[in-house]
Amino acid sequence: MINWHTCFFLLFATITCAFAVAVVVSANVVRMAVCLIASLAAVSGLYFLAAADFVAAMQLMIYVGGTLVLLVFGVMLTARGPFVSMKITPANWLMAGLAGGALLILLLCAATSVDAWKTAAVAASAPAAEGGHTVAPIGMALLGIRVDALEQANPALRGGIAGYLLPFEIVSVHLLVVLVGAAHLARARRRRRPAEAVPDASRSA
Amino acid sequence: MELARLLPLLLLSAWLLPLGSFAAIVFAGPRMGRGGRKAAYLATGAIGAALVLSLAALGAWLWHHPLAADSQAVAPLSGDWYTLAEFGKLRLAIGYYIDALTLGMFVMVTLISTCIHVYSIGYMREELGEVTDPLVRGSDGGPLVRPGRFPRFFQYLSLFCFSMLGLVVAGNIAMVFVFWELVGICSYLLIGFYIERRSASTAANKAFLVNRVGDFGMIVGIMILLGGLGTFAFGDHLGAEGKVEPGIFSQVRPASAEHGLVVPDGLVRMAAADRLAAVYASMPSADAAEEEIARQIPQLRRAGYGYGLLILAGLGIFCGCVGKSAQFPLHVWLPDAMEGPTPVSALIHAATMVAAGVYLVGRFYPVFAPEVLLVIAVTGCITLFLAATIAIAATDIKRVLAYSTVSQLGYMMFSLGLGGWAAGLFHLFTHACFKALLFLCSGSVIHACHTNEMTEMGGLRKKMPWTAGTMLVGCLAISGAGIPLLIGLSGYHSKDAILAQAFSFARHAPAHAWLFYVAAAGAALTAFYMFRLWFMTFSGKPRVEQVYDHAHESPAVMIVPLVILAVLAISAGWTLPGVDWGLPELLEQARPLGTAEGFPEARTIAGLVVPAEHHSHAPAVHKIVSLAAFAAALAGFLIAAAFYGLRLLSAAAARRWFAPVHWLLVHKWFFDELYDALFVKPALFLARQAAEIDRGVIDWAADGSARLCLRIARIDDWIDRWIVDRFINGLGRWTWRLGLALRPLQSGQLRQYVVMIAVSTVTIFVLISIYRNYAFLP
Amino acid sequence: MIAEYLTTRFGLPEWLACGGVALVQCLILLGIMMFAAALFTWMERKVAGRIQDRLGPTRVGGRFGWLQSVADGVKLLAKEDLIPGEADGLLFRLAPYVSFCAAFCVYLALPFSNGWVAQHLNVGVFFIVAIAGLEVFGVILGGYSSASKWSLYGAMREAAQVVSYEVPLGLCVVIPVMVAGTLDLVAIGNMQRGWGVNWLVFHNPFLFITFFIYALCTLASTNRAPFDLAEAESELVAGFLTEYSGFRWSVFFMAEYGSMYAMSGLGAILFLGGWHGPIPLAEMLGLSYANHAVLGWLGDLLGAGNFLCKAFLGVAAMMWLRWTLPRLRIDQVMTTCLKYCVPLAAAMFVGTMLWTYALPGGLLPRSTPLGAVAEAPPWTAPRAARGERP
Amino acid sequence: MPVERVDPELVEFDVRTDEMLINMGPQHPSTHGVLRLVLRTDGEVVSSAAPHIGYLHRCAEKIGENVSPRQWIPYTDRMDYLAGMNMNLGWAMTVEKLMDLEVSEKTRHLRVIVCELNRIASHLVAAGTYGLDLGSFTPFLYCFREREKILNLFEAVCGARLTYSYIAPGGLIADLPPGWLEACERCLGELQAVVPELHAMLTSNEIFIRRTAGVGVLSPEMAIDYGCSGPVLRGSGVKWDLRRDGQPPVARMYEDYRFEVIAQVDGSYPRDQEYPPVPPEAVVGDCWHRFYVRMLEVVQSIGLVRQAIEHYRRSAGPVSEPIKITQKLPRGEAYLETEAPKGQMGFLVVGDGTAIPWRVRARSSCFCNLSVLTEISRGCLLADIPAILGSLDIVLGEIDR
Amino acid sequence: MPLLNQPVSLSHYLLVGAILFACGIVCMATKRNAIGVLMGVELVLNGAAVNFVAFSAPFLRGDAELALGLDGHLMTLFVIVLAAAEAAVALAIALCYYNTHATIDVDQGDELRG
Repeated sequence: MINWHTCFFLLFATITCAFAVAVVVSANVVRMAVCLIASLAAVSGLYFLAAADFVAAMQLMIYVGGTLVLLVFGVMLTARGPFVSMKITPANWLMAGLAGGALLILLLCAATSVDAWKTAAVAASAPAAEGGHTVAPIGMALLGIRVDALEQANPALRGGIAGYLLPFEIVSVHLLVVLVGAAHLARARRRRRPAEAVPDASRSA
Repeated sequence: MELARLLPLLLLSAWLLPLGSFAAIVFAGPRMGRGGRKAAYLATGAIGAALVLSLAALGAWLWHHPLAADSQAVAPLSGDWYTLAEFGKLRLAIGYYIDALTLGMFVMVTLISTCIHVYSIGYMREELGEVTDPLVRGSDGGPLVRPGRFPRFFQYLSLFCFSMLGLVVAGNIAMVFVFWELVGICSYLLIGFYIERRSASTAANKAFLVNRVGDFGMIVGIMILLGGLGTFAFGDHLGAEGKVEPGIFSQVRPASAEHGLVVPDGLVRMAAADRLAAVYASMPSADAAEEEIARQIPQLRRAGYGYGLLILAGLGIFCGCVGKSAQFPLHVWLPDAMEGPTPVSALIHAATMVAAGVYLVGRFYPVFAPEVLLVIAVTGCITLFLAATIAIAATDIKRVLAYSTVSQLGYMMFSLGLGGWAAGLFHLFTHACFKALLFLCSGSVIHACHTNEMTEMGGLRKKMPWTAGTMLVGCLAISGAGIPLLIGLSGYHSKDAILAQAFSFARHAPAHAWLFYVAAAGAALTAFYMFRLWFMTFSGKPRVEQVYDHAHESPAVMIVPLVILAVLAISAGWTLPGVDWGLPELLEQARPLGTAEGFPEARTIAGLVVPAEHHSHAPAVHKIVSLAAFAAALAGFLIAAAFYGLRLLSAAAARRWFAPVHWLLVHKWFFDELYDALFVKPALFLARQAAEIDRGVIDWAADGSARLCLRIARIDDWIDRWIVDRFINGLGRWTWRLGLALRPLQSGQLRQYVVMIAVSTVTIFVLISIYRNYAFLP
Repeated sequence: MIAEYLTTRFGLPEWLACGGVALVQCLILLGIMMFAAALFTWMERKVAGRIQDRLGPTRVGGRFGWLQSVADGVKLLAKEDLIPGEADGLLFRLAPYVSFCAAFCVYLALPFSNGWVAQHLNVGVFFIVAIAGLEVFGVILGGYSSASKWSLYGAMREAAQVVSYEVPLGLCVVIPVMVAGTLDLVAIGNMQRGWGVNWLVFHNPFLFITFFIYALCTLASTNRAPFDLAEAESELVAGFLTEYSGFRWSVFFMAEYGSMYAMSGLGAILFLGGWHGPIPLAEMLGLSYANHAVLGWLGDLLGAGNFLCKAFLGVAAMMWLRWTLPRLRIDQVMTTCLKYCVPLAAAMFVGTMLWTYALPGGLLPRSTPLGAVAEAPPWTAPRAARGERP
Repeated sequence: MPVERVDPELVEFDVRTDEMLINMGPQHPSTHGVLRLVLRTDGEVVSSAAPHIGYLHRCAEKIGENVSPRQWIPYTDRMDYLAGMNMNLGWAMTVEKLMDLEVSEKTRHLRVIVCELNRIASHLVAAGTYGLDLGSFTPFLYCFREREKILNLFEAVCGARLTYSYIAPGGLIADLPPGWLEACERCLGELQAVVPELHAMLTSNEIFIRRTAGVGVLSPEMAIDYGCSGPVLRGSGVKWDLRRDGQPPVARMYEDYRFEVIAQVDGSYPRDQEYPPVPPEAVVGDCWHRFYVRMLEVVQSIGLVRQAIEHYRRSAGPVSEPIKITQKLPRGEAYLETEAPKGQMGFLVVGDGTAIPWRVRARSSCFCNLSVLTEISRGCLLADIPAILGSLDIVLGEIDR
Repeated sequence: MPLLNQPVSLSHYLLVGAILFACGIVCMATKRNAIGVLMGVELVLNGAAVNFVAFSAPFLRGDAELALGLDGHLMTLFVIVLAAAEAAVALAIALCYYNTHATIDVDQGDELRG
């Protein structure tokens, strides 16, 4: 049975997987970046389909709009002729392919191992079309209140339903530290005067 | 507003304005315009505003207490602005004690300071930019080049004015002492303004140290008064319970004794402490003992207990004044203080530093016993003569003026000591005017000639007419020129009053008649050396062409203060006919209670009577003294004119005739050498001995303990090396071997690690699934 | 709704009906965007001309040269499409479309009137900001793949500038969202109904300032003067556009104008009342669904007109600035962002937070001329009355 | 990103990237013609900029040695083609100096009128294109609108709008047409009204100030060392203007005119006219000051033209006739520098007794002004290069000759 | 493959996640360019994030009561945010590496080998 949810899922899943594979096989780092952007943008489409609208928007905004721009920035800063595409030996390919293939098989087996996972509970299009109303609950959850779990049936779980205030704060501090750290790593350095400069062997080569 | 509230407010504002300008310049000085130019305007504006406020205060005072020919003493206003602390009954406060003298001093200080500020704007102009000081060698051997200190100069001036005004307005002796020291600090800073010059820094140190000698005596005096009277305050003020607590003055001269000099109870108790302790021991209760003591005190007082302490307190206070006012034997710092910029000299000599000593003697006048007064008079007399003689031989224009100041200060002390309270302070005021004038004129000359030596000047009258004219006025004023018995320049009036008091004193105490003759001779000497100065500088032919060609009249900003001061130097001593407004009348309003009628006869010196001042106004005294003084001044002038003006006599010849005297005078009576031998050399010797002890004894002990520590450490070292280290090293070696074995695993290849992670993950999962019966597999 | 109608009435399969409706909607939006780009091209030339004391285009299409954009388009299409020999051909070709798609996707979530939105998203604000940020990829790719140093410079500048300005832009967007309590653009727009004082820009002084920061960041993120560093013609020849010509160039151009219009529209919704005019004309005239469906539709049409006018004025202001100001330098651009915009926006954020805590009603009393509008918490409110969805 | 401009070797980088060599020009919008700059850049920071010239070389001097002085006049037009009158004047006066010719009073004042008008026109182009260099298009058109009016006046005088050939050795090729002076005064009035507008759009525009103040600081010592002249020199605070300080023929030309040399000395400009305040960020010798000096000179030249019109009206007699084409030059040599809008324009002529000069040489002010570019642009940002280059106001026709 | 015929369910999403994850691992293992390795990491993270989102959707699975609900969303959010942080630091490291080694090839950065 093909409904629009299936349609779009197939579309996005195909884009995601195809471009992910393209990232792997592409030798040119700039093209890799482009493929990665396409792949991750399609992932955000998958999120929309899974009724995770806020996460999807965040994926677009932070991941695609922020992180990947940063990546591309890095690519361009370092994209000098010889580094744009660097070949590796077939043996390396083989090794990586074997390891990755084994992992893939393992994951595929795991993904299809539970029967309940293979049957959608309701016609998936309805809730997905409605779109999740997840913004406010997520916001409340980050403030420490789980509005979605107030009517938790299992009383044992109800008491344990905590919000995400602490992780949220930890992540905030983490982000701050990361920003400082990144700025420090890529900080301005005083360039030596040419007369005192130590000849750099790798550069001259 | 009533006077009692208005005056403190006005004076407080006038007093704090220079402090505000000081603070502003401290924080923002160099940023005020280019080179700090605007700092000068700020400081001048502040002191000018203070002058206006002071004049307003004086006006308000005169409105309430108009002057008259027979002005009576007016009760002073005293009180506190702010109480800093209270220790039991002892109060530390920022207080005020305002009478006509305070107001007069305020106007005088602010007026002179304003003139000097304005003058300094011109005089210190070089400090705006970079200054090349030819008198100092830099490290490279060339003349020192340093940034200008224009704002700093005005910053110091402001602080100086603030300190002096604080001293004048101070309502208690603790505050006096604080500002007394502040004045000393300021003079130290300003004398050492050209700090790179060795002579300047030495002079600043000298001024500071010599003043400390005097201050030591002053502290003794203050402590005696504090211990005996239990208060710092001058005047009466309301205590905690609304009770009037008597101040120092009313304790020494209680109203109950018609303001006669009475040894206060406290001093009597201090002096008779042994006997009172015995009383305490004998009486059953403390109250009864107190009663008994109160009964005994009049007897003790009559027996002379405490009088010695009173004398000692007076001498102590005077000792401080000797230092500050450069009296013999502490006069040595003042001539050296000429190292500061000339406006500073003017300020020190005219309005602030040295005036402080005379002012304090005047302020503490009620406390002095006749014996103290005699000491003051004799000190003043010696000083005036000594300084005048040295001035004759000096050739540095500023030093001549400096010695003349010392001499004139001697006159003031002399007068105060002889009971001429009003005369002495009158001379303080007039002297401020003409001495400021003289110094500023000399500054103008130095500014033009770039030298201090009168032997290089001469004939400057044509080049610098304004300076020459105003300086002539100053010379006439200081010499006491005038038409006898009629009118004269300011110095004429004040010096006449002093000599008249001396004459009167001599009539009452013939044993001390020599004081009068010395003072009269001093008057002649004054005229002589002042006109010697004027003639050498302004008349005759130029001695050094180069200097003469270079000389020029000073800018208007320097001339205007000169003219203002010249007018004051002429007219400060006048009493306006008809309304009888003049300085003597103003001072009469401030005369301390009980001193108008003279002092009781001294207890220790038979026949010593300090006459009341009004005796000296008697025509019999006045006429004789006027004529004598005029004659003395005229004689001095004529001799000077003969030597230096008309060149009838040869100065060089005179120098040869009186070679030993000249030698003595040129070396300033060998005071510096004497002090060097007496104090400086022994001090250095002691210091050297102390250094030897330090090196030989203390250092040896320290070295010994260190050596001991070293021994212990060696043993420790052995244990460390042979027991602890071997264990640790063994551990390390085994770790090292293990690391070597694992080393190849870490290839440094990032991609290899990734593959390893993937493979191991898969392996772990596969193992788990085998263990769990293939739970993960479909 | 239409899709449902098609399914039930004509028995079309659901996916076909939905797909067909979506296609039509996309075409409509594309038409709007193309028309806007054409209009603004012409308008820019006229505005520039007037500001510079000349006439601008006058000939093509009779008066006012109103067909100038068409003539330009034809010329661009007729131009030879050059690809530099050293260029990365694939990326070079791809880049303009990336830009264009990003600019176009913004319109998917942009409501033109109450419920007139292609895809009603309850994270509409974030979606738009996120998608608008993707436009930079096109620029970067174009600049990189041109194999020209000037283009590379342009791309680097664009990347640095846009990534930096995302931060204050996001902050500025979050502030009205915080006041509104929802990310749903339709809900935000409907909050501001009534008289003009209900517009969020007048809600409190901080929001008023925020609006101007938003305008500034919009200029920077759409790469308009004085922030047009990426194509600074006096420094970088034409920046990332140096090697582009003909049709591909015009696609970039349309993307720029499209995103200008979209960002102005977003500003209009977030700050300037969206489709609600300063005077509640529709309510006064009784144009609401409560009266009749057609009347309600007319009211929405009026709202759409309002919205388009506001967005249009925003674009006009951008043009005005462009022809007035010199260009900033790259360090000054970054300074403006990091030293001024970000702290200021953060301060406005805190200020608005405190304000809404203290005075939830806003600065001016909210006017409701024709009956109070029930204000329920946004996440409990029913979906907007009618949203066209695929 | 604060960039230290003091020591180019100590420039700080946020992210260290590789050095890049960029050719700016000869086909670049802001190199003012066919200049080629080779930039060595490190990210946005330019570590060195080397001008390469010669793309417009036309052997003008060699041609001058093959034609007579009157025939060479059109070639001078094409040196600084934005200020043809001033080029004509320089050559004409040099030849007059060689031949020891005196021109009539009326000629002198008429020469002042056209030269100062051309100075205004040249400065207007400089100001307009400077706006363009900084990304502001509108002032450019405003300036050109005003310049057109001056070109109209020139067209009425000599029939040409760019290459005038109006001033010739010995005099002028024609007197003024009737009604010209009134048109000129009208034009000056309109011009004066426009200057505040330009100040508002550029001089006191905040962005403009930030782009130019403190950028490309040229110290007075360096300016003198490199032989800079004109507004570039005066922008560095050196009070030097050949109209006042030049050789006798030049200074005599302006001897009864009132004007002050426009340069900032002791922190202020001469107070003879209204002008916007100097922003606190500006440093003497930076781009802003160079631009500002030009703007002030525009107003000053308006005043000079007005004075010249008065003088012209008062002086009687005909204007001097130029020398004949075949006029023989005396033996000897003459060198004269005049104050052209861009700086000191010098001509050397050596006569050998024939009508053809034996040697002709031109000293270009723009050449010297351009030579400081390398020094003052070291360590600046890429966007500063057009700002600095534009503030030097070069014309390649004069540099390459 | 039976899954292709069924309506979209949790397993479908998990398959996508698995492919992303495996691609990421292979990418990390095969790219010599440091930025390429970084891209692999991003792929791996996204594979995990897809799984989180899928597990949290109740309507995709038969046992809806076991769905993660908001927790999955929040985990994904944290993944996204931390990935941004990671990218910033990794990029800084890469630039640092580039500045010190004058290359971006991770194979040459083996100073820490045993």
